[in-house]
Amino acid sequence: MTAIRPAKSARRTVRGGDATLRAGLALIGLVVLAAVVSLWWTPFDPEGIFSDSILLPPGSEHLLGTDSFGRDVFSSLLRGAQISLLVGTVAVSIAAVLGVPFGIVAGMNPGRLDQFMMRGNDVSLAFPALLLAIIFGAIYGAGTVTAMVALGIGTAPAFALIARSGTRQIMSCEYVLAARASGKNGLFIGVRHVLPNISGMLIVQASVSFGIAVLAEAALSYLGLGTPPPTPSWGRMLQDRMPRATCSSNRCSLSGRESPLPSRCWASTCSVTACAIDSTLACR
Amino acid sequence: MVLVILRRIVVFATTVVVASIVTFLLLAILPGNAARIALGVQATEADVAAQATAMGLDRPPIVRYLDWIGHVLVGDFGTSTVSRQPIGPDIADALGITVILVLTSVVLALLFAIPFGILTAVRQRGPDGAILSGISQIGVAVPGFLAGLLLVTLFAVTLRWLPAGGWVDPADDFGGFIEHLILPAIALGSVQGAVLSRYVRSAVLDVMRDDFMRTARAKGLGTARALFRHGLRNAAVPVMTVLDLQIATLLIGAVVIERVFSIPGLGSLLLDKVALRDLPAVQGIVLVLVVFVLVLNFLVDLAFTVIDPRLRSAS
Amino acid sequence: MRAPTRRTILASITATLIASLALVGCSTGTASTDGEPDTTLTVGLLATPGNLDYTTTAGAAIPQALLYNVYEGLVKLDNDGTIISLLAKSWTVSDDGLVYDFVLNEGVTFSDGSPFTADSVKFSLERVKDNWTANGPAYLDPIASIEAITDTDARITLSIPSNGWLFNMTGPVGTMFTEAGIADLATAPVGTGPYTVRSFKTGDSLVLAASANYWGEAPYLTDVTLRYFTDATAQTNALLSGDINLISGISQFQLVDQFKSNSDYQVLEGASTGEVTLSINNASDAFSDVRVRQAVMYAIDRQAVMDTVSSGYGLLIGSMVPPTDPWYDAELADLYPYDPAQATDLLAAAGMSDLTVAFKIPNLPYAVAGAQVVKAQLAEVGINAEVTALEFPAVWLDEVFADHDYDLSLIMHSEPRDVSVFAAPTYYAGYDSPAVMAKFAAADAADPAAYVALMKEATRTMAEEASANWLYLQPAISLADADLLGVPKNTPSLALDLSTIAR
Amino acid sequence: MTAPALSVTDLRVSSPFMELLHGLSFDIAVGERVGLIGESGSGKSLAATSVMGLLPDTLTATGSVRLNGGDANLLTADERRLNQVRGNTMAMVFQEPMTALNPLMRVGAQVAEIMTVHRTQNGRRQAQDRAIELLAQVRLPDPAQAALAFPHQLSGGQRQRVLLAMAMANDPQLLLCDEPTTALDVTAQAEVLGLIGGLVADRGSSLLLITHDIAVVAQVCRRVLVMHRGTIVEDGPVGRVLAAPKHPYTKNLIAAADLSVVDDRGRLRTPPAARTLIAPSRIEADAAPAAILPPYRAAHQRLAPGGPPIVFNEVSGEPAIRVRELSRQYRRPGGRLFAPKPIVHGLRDLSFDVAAGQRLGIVGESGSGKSTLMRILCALDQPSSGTVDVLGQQLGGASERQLREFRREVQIVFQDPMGSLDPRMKVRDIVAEPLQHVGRAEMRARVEAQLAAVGLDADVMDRHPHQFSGGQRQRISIARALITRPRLLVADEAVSALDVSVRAQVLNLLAELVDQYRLTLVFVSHDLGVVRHLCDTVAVISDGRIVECGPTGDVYDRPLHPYTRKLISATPSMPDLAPRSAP
Repeated sequence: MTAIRPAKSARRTVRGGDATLRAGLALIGLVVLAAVVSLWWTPFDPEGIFSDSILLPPGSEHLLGTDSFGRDVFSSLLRGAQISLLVGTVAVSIAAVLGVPFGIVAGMNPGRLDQFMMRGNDVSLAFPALLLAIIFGAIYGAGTVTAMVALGIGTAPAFALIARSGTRQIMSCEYVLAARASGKNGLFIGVRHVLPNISGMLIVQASVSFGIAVLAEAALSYLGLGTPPPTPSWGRMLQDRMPRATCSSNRCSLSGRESPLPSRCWASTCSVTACAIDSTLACR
Repeated sequence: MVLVILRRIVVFATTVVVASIVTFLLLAILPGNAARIALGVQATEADVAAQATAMGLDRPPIVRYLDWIGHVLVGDFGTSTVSRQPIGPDIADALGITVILVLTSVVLALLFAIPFGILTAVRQRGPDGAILSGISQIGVAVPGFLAGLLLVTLFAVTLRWLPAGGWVDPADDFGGFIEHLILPAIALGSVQGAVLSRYVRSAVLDVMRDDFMRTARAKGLGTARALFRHGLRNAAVPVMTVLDLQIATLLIGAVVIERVFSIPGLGSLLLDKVALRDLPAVQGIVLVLVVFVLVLNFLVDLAFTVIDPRLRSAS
Repeated sequence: MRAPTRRTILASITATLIASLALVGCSTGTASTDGEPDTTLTVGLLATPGNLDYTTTAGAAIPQALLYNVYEGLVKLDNDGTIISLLAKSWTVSDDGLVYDFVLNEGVTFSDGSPFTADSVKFSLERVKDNWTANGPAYLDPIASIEAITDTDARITLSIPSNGWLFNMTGPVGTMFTEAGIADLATAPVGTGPYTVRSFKTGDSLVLAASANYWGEAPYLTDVTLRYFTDATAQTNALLSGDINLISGISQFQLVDQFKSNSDYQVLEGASTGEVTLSINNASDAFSDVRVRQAVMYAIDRQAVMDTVSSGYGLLIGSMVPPTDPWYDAELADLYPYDPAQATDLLAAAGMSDLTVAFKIPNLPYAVAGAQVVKAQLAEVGINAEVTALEFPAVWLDEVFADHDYDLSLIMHSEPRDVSVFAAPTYYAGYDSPAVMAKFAAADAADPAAYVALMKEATRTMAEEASANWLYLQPAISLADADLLGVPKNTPSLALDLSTIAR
Repeated sequence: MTAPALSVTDLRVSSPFMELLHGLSFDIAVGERVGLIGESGSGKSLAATSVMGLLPDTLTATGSVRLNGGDANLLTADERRLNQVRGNTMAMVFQEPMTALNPLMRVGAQVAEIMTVHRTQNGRRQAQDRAIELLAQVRLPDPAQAALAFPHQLSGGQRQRVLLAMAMANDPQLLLCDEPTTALDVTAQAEVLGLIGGLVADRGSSLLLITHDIAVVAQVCRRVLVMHRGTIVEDGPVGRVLAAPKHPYTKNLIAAADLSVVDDRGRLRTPPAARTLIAPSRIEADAAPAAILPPYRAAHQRLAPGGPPIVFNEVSGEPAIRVRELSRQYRRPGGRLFAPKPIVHGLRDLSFDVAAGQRLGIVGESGSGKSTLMRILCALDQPSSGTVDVLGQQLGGASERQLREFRREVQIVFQDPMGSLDPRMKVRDIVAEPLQHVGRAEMRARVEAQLAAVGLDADVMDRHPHQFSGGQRQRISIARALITRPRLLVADEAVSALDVSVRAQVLNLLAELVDQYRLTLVFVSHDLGVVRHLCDTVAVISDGRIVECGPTGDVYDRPLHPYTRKLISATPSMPDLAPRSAP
C-alpha cells in the first residue's frame, strides 16, 4: 500500500498578483480602521457647525482643512468610511440573499423552470440599480436605506447569473449523483453540495459588487439621492468640493478662504481605496 | 435556425409586456400630486382637483394602464402633465443623445480595453504586468463625475480647447457636435474602459489555458498569432456578455456625466420628470429604457449564435 | 520572443491616443475676433421652463425668459422697481382711484404683423379671469370693466381702488396676446416684445432672435441663447470656458470671491425679491404661543446662517419686504437680535423648556445647508429640531404647503410683493390674523400716501407677532464677461430684461 | 550511420520548488518507433512537451535536445526558430481530442492552417485540397463534408484522426504522441493506433509514443523506455523488456497490467509492499448460487418477431434484479417548431435477470446505453416502458418516499476519483452521507470501521479529498457505498481512471468485499480485461440492446455475436504478445 502521498495542492499559488494583493489588503485595512475608530472618536464633531472656522486650508489644527460648514474634513472622512462600508456590505448582502437562492434553484432545475426564471431575471436586469434608486428615492424619500435597497435589488440579477452557471457545473459532478442515489432531496444537495462549491465564485462577485456599490453611492449622492446631510458620505463630500476644484490655481488667485486642490481631491482617493477592496479579492 | 429566432421573439415579447406592467406598478405608487405641481403654488384646491380629473389621475389603475399601453403600442406616449406637449418626441431626442454618447464611449472603452487587457494578460508574469493591472484598478476606482470634472478643468477651463458642456445636434453643426462629444465620451469611456480591460484580461487568460491554443502553438504559430487567429474569437463571448450588461447600466448610468456636461440625455430627462411627477413621461421613459435593454440582450444572444456554431443546433 | 510583438500592441495604443488628441487640437476660439461688434449673447440659467405658456404653467422660468423680451404689458418695472410706461405712452387715474385711462403708442404691431390696439388690451385682460390657471389670475380681480374708447385709448374701471393693481399689471397677467396666437401659446408665443422665439428645447436651450417689426428702439443684441443647466458647477465651468457670457442669479456663492479677483469677469450684486424664510407653523401646538415663536426669533443668529449658506452675501431683513418695495422698513431687521438667553427664558415662561419639533425642508441646496445651521442653534436653547429633507416640489408642496403637516420649514419666497398673502387664513404659515388682513385691504384701497404707511404698519405687526423668522434676502448676484454693459443688477420682477444689455 | 532523428542528452526540468525530470538521455533513430511508458506523475508527458518547447512559463528546462544531428539546441532556441520546427520537422498529437480543436473554426481550415503557416503549400486553395486528401488518408467518412464540419459535430475518435492528419500534414521527421488513444473507445483506439503505425511507416518518420498502457506499446512500437519518478529506469526492445524485465519497477508494472495471472483465490499479484488486508479468510459461499436456466446465450433479443422476448441470464425463483422489456427514449432538442422532435432510443426493450450474489459485467462502448441502464437500476432515471424490479422494489414510477428503504439497499461506485467526492467536505461526512437517522457516536464508529475495511486508517477522517491519490479516493468512494450494508453494489467504470498498479489493488479490494458482504455486483465498463477478471457473467450491450450474455470464459473464448467478436479482437491483450514481438 503506497503511503499517503500528499497530492499536489489544487490551489493556484499567487505570484504575479502578490503586489496588488498586499496593496489592496493594506487599503482595506485602512478604510476599516477608519470606520471602526470613528465609531466613538473623531478629532472634531463631523456633524456640528462651526461658523468661525469655515473653509480653512489644511494646517496643524485641521489636518485637511475644513468644509463650508467649518467641519473638519479629516473627521468627516473617518465617519464617511462608515457609510461607504455600510452601503457596500448591506447592498451586497441584499443582492446575495435575493440572487443566490434564485440562481441555485434555476441551476438545479434545467428546462422549463430554468427558462422561466431566466426570463424573470432578464426583466430585473432591465431595471438597473440607478433607475431603482431614482424611483425608490421618489417613493420613500432619498436616503442611505433607499440607496442600499435599490443597489441591492439592482445587483441581485448579477448574483443570480453567477450562481446559476456555477450550479449547472456542480450538478454535472458525480458526487451530486451519489447524493441523489443515497436519497438526499434537492434542498440538502443545494445547501450541502452546491453552495459550498460555488462560494468561491460568489466571493469574487461580492467583492466586485462591493466596489461598484460604493461608487454608485457616490454617484447617487452627486444626484442628491444618496445619504442626506449632515451624515458625511464620501460621495457628497466630493460633490460639495467640486465648485472650488474647478477653479484651478492659475486661472484665479487662491484667496485665504480656499483649501487648495489636493486636499479637496483627498476624498476621491478614499473612493479609490473603496474600489481597491474589489480588486484585491477579484485579482486572484 | 429560424426556429431559434422565432422562439426567442415570442419570449422577448412576453418579457416586454411583463416589464411594462412592472414599470406601471412601480410608478403608480409615487407620492406627490402631479396636478398641484403643474398648477403651482397659487392654485386653489378646487383647481388642483379639476386638473387631476383632467389628467385622468382618478381612474382605477387597470384602466389607466390599458389606456397607456394601448396608446404606446401605436407610438403615442401621451402628453406630459407639465409641458402639455406629446412626450414621444422628447423621449426620442433624449434617447438619441444618450445612445450616441454611450455607444461612442463604449467604442472608446473597447479601443482602450482590448489592447490593454491583452497586454496585461500576456505580460501577467512580468513586473510591468503588475503595474499595468494596477493602472486599470485605479481607472475602475475613479467615480464617473470626478473623471468628467477633471477633464473639464483641464481641457475646457484651463486650455479652452473644448466646450465645457452642452450638446449640438449633429444635423445642424457636425464640427460642433464632435467638439461637444469628445470630453463626455472620454469621461464615460475611461471608467468603462478600465472595467472592460479587467474582463478582457481574465477572458484572455482563460483562453490561453485552453487545449486548442496548445495545439495551435504545436502547429508552429507563435503565441501572438495563435492568440489573434484562435484565442480572441473564443475570448469574445464572455467579453460580449459583460459589454451587454455594461451598456444596459450605462443608459441610465450616463446621467451623472450628462449632469456634469449638462447634456439633455435620457437619464437627465428621467430625473427631471420624476421630480415634477410627470407620470406619463416617466412611464414612457422607463418603458423605452427597459425595451432598449431587452432588445440589446436579444441582439447579443443572436450574435452569440452567429459566433458559436455549437449554439446553432441546440434550442 | 515569447510575448506577442509588444511593438504592435503599444503602437496601436499610442496611435489611438494621438488620433484623439489631433482631433482635439483643432481648438476653436470662442470669441470671434473680426471687426464688427458681437451682438450675440449666451446666458446660463438653472431652472428650465417646461413649456412657453405661463398662462397655464407655473414656475418662474417662463416669465424670466419671455416677460418684457417677447411679451409686453401696458406698463413695466425698471431695474430699480419703479413702474414706467411701455405699450401705454401715458395714463391718468381718476380722483377716486377707480378709473384708469391709458394712451397707447401708435403703430405698434405684434411679431406676426397684426396691429396692437385697445381691443387687444380688452381681449388679453378679460381672458385672464377664466382662462388662466397659473401666475396669479386673482391679481386682476379688482377690474370691473375694460373699454376700448378709440384704437389708442383704453379705459379700465376698478370695482374698488387698489394701489397694488397697477404693480401687478407689470407682471405676466398684464401682458398682451393676439387672438390668433392663443392656440399654440406653449410652443410659439406671439408678443409685441423686441424678440421672438427662434427655437426651444426643454432642459437645453431657448434661442431669442430680434423681432423684425419691433415698434420700439431695436435692442443691441440680435440673438440671445438662454442655456439651461441642471448642475451649478457645470454652469460656472461654462462661463470659465467661454461657452456662456453671463450667469444671471448664481446659487454657489462660495465662488463669487474668485470671480471678483479675476479681471476677465465682472460681479454684479443687487437686490432680489427672494426672502429666505424660517417658516413657523403658527397653528401647530408647539408654536401657537407667541412667546415660543419669539424664542425661535431670538435663538437664531441670522448673520451666521447667511455666512454659512451664501458666504456672507445677502441682506439681513426683519420682514417679508425687499428694499425695492416702497414700504420697506429697515428697523425691523433688528427687532429680534441674536439673544439665546432671552430665548431660553421665553421658552421657560411658556413651559416649553425641552421641545421636539418637525423641521421639514425642501431638498434644495440653500435649505439643506441652512437647516443644519438652524438646527445647531436651536439645540443650544433646548429646541430639538428633527430635520427631514422632502423632495421639492412634489412632496414638500403636499406635506408642508397643502397639508400644513410641519412645525418649522425653510423656504425662499421668490414672488415679488408676496407679503400680503402671508396672513391669509388658508396660507401654510397658519398665521390667521384678520386684523392684519384688514389692514392690507385698507392699504390697497387707500390713496398712495396712506398705502405705504398702512403696509408698513401691517408688516410691523406681522414681525412683532413673530409669524415667521425672515432670515435674509437672497442676494441677486450675476457674473458676466468684463466687456458686457447694462447687465440688470436687481431682479425686481420675474423678468430677465435683455433690452439694456450691450457691449 | 545516419544521425539520430532525435537525441536528448541530460534533459532536466524543474519547477521553482523541485526538480521534476532528473537528466533523461535517449536517442531515436530515423524511422524508429519508440514507446515511453510510466504511470501518471512519472513525468513522461513533461519529457514530450519539453522536446516540443511547450513547457508552461513556471517550469525551466536544461540539457540539450537536437533534431537529426543538427547543432541547434531546441531548449535554448528562440521562439522564431522553434516555430519553424514545430509542426514541420516535428509534430505532436495530444491526449484529449474533445478540446484540442478550436470549437469556432471548421476542421478543414484548422488542418490547412498548419500547411499555410509553414508554406508547404503555396496558397490557401491548395492547402484546403491537401487537407481533404489528408482527411481521406486517416479514413474519415466523406472527407470533403468532414472538412466543412465544426469540431463539435465529430466523435472523439474522428477528432483524434483529424489531429493525426494535421500532425502528419508536413511529413514531420519526428511524431510525438502523448496518450493518443486513452480517451477513446476500444474499437476507435485500435483504428487510430493502426493509422499511426501506417502513416509513420509510409513517411519513414520516427515515432515517440507516450502511454501508460503496456499493451498499446507492445502493439505499435519496437523499443520501449520505462519511466518512474522522473528517470528512465529501463530501455530496450519491447520483446526483451516484456519477457525479461531487468528493473524491479518494470517487473511490477508488467505483472499488474496482466490480469490473467491470479493466485489460488482469484486475486491479482500486487506489489509486495501492499499491506495485508484483514484476515483473508476463505469464505465458503454458503448459499449456493440460484440455478441459472438456459438459454442464457443468444445472438440477439427476439428469435421470432413478436415472439416472447429472450430473457438473458434467466433465474428461477427470486432474482436480485428482474428486468422485462425495458426501453428508454430521449427527445433530442432542436427539430422544427411543430414536427415532433427526433427520438433517440437509449435502451430497446431489454430483458434480463441477475441472481443474488452473482457478479454481472455489462460491457459496451460509450453511447451503447450501459450508463443509462446503470442509472435506471439505481432509480436515478425513470424507464420509458417495461418493468424493473430490484431487490423486490418495483422501480417504474416509484415515489422518493417509497424508495427510502431501497436507497439503503443499493449503492454506486463512480468512475472519476476526482469528481465523485465533494472537494469541500471532510472524508468523515462523505462516507457518512448515505446513513440516515444515526446518532453521531454510532456514525463515527461505523465510518471508522468502514474505512478500515477498505484499508485506510482513522486519521484520514478529518482530511479533504484533494489530499489523497486516485486509488485512495476510490477506496473512500467504496467505503461510502458499503456503509449502509447494501445488498446490491453497482460499479460504473470503477477502475478505468486508475493507474495500472493501483487498479489491481482496488480490484482485489472490490472482490474481497463482494465476497465478504455477499453482495450482488453489477460492474459496468468498456474494459473487457477488467470485466473478465472480476465478473462471472458478462452481458455485451450495443446500441441499446443486449447482443450477447453468458459466463465470462465462454463469451471471451467463443464469442457468438459479430459485435462481441470485434470488441474482443480490438482489445490488445498481454499473453499473445511475447511471440509476436520478434524484431
